[in-house]
Amino acid sequence: MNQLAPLCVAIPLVIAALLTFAGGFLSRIVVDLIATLTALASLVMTILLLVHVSSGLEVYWFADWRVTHGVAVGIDFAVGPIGAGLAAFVSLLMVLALVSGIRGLDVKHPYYQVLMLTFLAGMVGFCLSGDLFNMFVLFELMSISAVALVGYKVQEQAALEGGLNFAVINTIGGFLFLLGIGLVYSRTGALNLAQIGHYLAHSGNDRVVVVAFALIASGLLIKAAVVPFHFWMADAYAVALTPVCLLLAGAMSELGLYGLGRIYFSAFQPALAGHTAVLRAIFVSIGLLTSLWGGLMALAEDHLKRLLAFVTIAFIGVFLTGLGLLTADGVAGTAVYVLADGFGKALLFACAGMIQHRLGHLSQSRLHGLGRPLRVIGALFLAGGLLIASIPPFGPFLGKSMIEDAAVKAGYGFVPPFVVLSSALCGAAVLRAYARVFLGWGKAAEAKADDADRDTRPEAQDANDQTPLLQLLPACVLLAGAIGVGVWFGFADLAETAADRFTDVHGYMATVLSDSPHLLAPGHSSSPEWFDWLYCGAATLASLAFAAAGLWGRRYLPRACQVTDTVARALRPLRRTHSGQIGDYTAALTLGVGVFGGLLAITLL
Amino acid sequence: MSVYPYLVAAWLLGCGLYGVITSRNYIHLTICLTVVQSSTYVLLLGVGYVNGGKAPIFAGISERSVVVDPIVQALTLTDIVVEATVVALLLALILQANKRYGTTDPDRTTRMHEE
Amino acid sequence: MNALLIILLTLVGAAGWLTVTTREPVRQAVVAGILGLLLGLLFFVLQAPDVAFSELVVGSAAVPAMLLLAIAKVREQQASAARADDQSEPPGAGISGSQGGEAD
Amino acid sequence: MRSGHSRGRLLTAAVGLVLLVGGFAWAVTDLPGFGHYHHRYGAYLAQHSVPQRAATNSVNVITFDYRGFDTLGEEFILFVAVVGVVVLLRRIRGEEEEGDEGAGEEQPRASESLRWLGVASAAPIAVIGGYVVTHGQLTPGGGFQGGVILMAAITVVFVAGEFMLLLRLRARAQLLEMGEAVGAAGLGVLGFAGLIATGIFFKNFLPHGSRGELFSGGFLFIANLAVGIEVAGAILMVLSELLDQRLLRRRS
Repeated sequence: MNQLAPLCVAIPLVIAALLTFAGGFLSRIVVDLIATLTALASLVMTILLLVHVSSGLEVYWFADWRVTHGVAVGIDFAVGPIGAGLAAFVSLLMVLALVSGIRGLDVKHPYYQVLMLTFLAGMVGFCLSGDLFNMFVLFELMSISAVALVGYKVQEQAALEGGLNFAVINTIGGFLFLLGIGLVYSRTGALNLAQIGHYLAHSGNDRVVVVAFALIASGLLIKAAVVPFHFWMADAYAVALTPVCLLLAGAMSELGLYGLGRIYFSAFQPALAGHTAVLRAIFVSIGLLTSLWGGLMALAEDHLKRLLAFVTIAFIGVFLTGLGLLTADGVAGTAVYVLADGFGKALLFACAGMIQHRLGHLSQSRLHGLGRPLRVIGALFLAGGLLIASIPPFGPFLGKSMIEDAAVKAGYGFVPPFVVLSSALCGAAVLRAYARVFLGWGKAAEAKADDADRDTRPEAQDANDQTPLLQLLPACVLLAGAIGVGVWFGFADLAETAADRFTDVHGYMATVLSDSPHLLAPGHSSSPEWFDWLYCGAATLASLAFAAAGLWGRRYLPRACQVTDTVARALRPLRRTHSGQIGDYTAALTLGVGVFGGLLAITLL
Repeated sequence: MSVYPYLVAAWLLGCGLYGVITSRNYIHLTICLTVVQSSTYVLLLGVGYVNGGKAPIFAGISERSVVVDPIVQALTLTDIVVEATVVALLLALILQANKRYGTTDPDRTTRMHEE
Repeated sequence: MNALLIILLTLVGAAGWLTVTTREPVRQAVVAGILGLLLGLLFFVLQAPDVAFSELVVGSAAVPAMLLLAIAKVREQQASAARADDQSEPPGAGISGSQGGEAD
Repeated sequence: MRSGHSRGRLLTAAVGLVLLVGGFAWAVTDLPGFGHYHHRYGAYLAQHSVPQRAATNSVNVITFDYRGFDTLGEEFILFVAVVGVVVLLRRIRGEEEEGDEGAGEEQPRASESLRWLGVASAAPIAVIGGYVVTHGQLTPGGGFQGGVILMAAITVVFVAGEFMLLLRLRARAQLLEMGEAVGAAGLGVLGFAGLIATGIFFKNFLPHGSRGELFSGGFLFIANLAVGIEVAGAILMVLSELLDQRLLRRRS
């Protein structure tokens, strides 16, 4: 049996504990080094694991408690290519985040590094686990680490409030998840995903199953921050330490969706198989709503990290659209897009961190034109913006075209225009920010202090007129990653095979429960079609056009501006819902879960 | 009557969420979260109860006796640890916020978008 | 389903409501402790002594202790922010917060 | 004081709560009646924990053996929370700690007899805690419950007015934290030991012993001990962090 699966969770945990034990005696740089090496070890192990499982499924039973008399006695890690790939991606981001924090961050060691390592272990474990309750435990491990990391800058009010909102909403999400687990256990008497699936395949669905699915899905969608569960996210992501932002935006939100996919395609799919069309409609509409909402809010936002948080929300919406198609093609597209776009967003957050390091602020109106001397950061930011606008033929383009193809194939021809619109909005928001900050284009707005920016300050004491190489280097790696995913089209085929495995629920059950490997039909290729180039080209051009309109529209197109002003006025109530008040957020969450559960109950029974 | 324990769980869920939504004090809100959490305890343990079952501790009873489900008990134990950690972390955030900004009222936040 | 169980469940439900509607922090922490105690008893009746044990030590001791300490601290912070820091506080308020329900 | 919530929030909440709680209640009424379960998983483990592990408390066996990996995660959640509390309550530049140097002049506030009562009762509580920790595999209890009781023993000493001890403890926060880390690492190391001894992570590698003995159940004893140390350290750490904030302020 391959020992890599438990090790890539256990090693970071034990190292974290040992660092707490001994970290006080070590200097900062040694602790940084140990943490980075640990993350690197996790990266190597997850990559080896990925190579080892290739397109199969590797099951690891902890303490060797296997399936006996049809009962899964222990906890298993069921490692498929998508899970292992996501774990490797998380580890890579963690390595880059830790490296970028070495010089750009004043932190109290060893606590920061300890929290990062436990965060890593929680995320990697969540990707690999095949047990419902174990997923909950690792979900909580990652939430609790993330809360401490988000609230880390205790001298900033926004950080404390962001941390509180994050903690409360995610805790409620965890409880909903747990209530769902209770209902599932009461119905099936099992916690192993494959065993639950096996039971539900025979018993079919009923009220308990549907409500349990609604609760579990809500818990995970809260973590992923889809509308209307997304309010906490902008508050939290805008204030977290930059290296933490890389992970939050690049991976943690996506993990919520991964969890939803994993649980659906192993436990619930057999029971709900007859209702795929309905579920697809529900998930895709939530996804599109989220992507448009995020795009519009990003366009209206002044604070750079908040803007990027809304971009993250918009992309989560697109991911949910892809995953929500509930087909292998959709999953494959989402996998590619998550990877490419994760690199892109992490790159932009890294750039925002460097801007903060050099210029001390994150408000576009305050930074107007101040970025002119920062050529390298500017170039990276521009590249990130273009990637967000899905410029062909790079990573995000490939992922998005695969999602669009899958949507068309599933009979949802209306999806691509919405996705194009959403990327255009996000791209416009980022590119406009680029033009304002780094080129000084557009009218310099009166610098009103944005509340979130009020006590923004550099994250390191010795912030000065140089960008540390250790901050720049990870950003370059991220850029290379985002580009590389798309340049090599063979990646799409790998993703297709992985997605076939991910969605093959019967193969999953057979492998876990009876240990009989399940062979797959060879994967099929899916390189982008001609209309994909068209769509993504349109998205990029529309981004540029929107950005230009935002910059100079008032001067050259006063008539058109009346329209946008009307839209902006209509959006104001929407913006106001982001009040920062936990009561409002919880009320929205309650309504969201209630409506979502109600919809499922009406349509699935 | 046989679903009464689950209805109590539902009731606790509703109570706790109502408290979180209407709270004017972060500490009050934290306690309301523990009420939501107690709903998960009641559900889990209720689900594992067996009529006439004994506690799953075979110290004084025969190995063949009917016992209640031990799994849900192990799950609830984990859940209780989570409660303690969530409360501790939230209180730390609340204390720090109050120390610096002198309020524990969640409605008095800075982020009010009024343009 | 026996009468004891029904009574305890009802009490737990009532204590939950009471905990939420008690808006005065110290009193609320005490009520939360009572809720923890009732849950512990309920778990004993549900044949879960391990869980009951945990709930008693955490829900009705450790968590209320944390809450009372935090409440005392918050009050102190707010009081010292409200008035000048020169006068000393009444003796005894310092440590009693850690003793379950004895705080004022 | 109650008024002031926006009407939108209350309306949203009302509809949401009705749907959510109503939906949940509607679902649970479809569950088989209370007390009428036969879960294969639970039944299997309840029947096999004694013959397979020679321990009488099957909940403890599940917690530390069958589902031991969950417990590893759970212990690290606690561990992270403590690290988080320490981080979030840290003083930042400009807020110098006052009072560490004056530790010696603190006079006990409680009366002499109360103090001694506290110290005297600490010992039996600690004994109970130790018993609960070490007998987890046999009787109700275990590392978690016993750990909290051990913590209580130390707290009793504080409450009785032994400020000296507390302040020294504060000065030795490092020590406490290290103890907690050792407990957390202990469980992980136990997993590794299983890996090295048997080739499988978390697999028991110690003899089972015979039923009812203190050292029965293989490594359950060690696991309970590690968790007991971790929990006692963790909760004490959180309380002393909260308390410490208070004391430093008072003494200034």
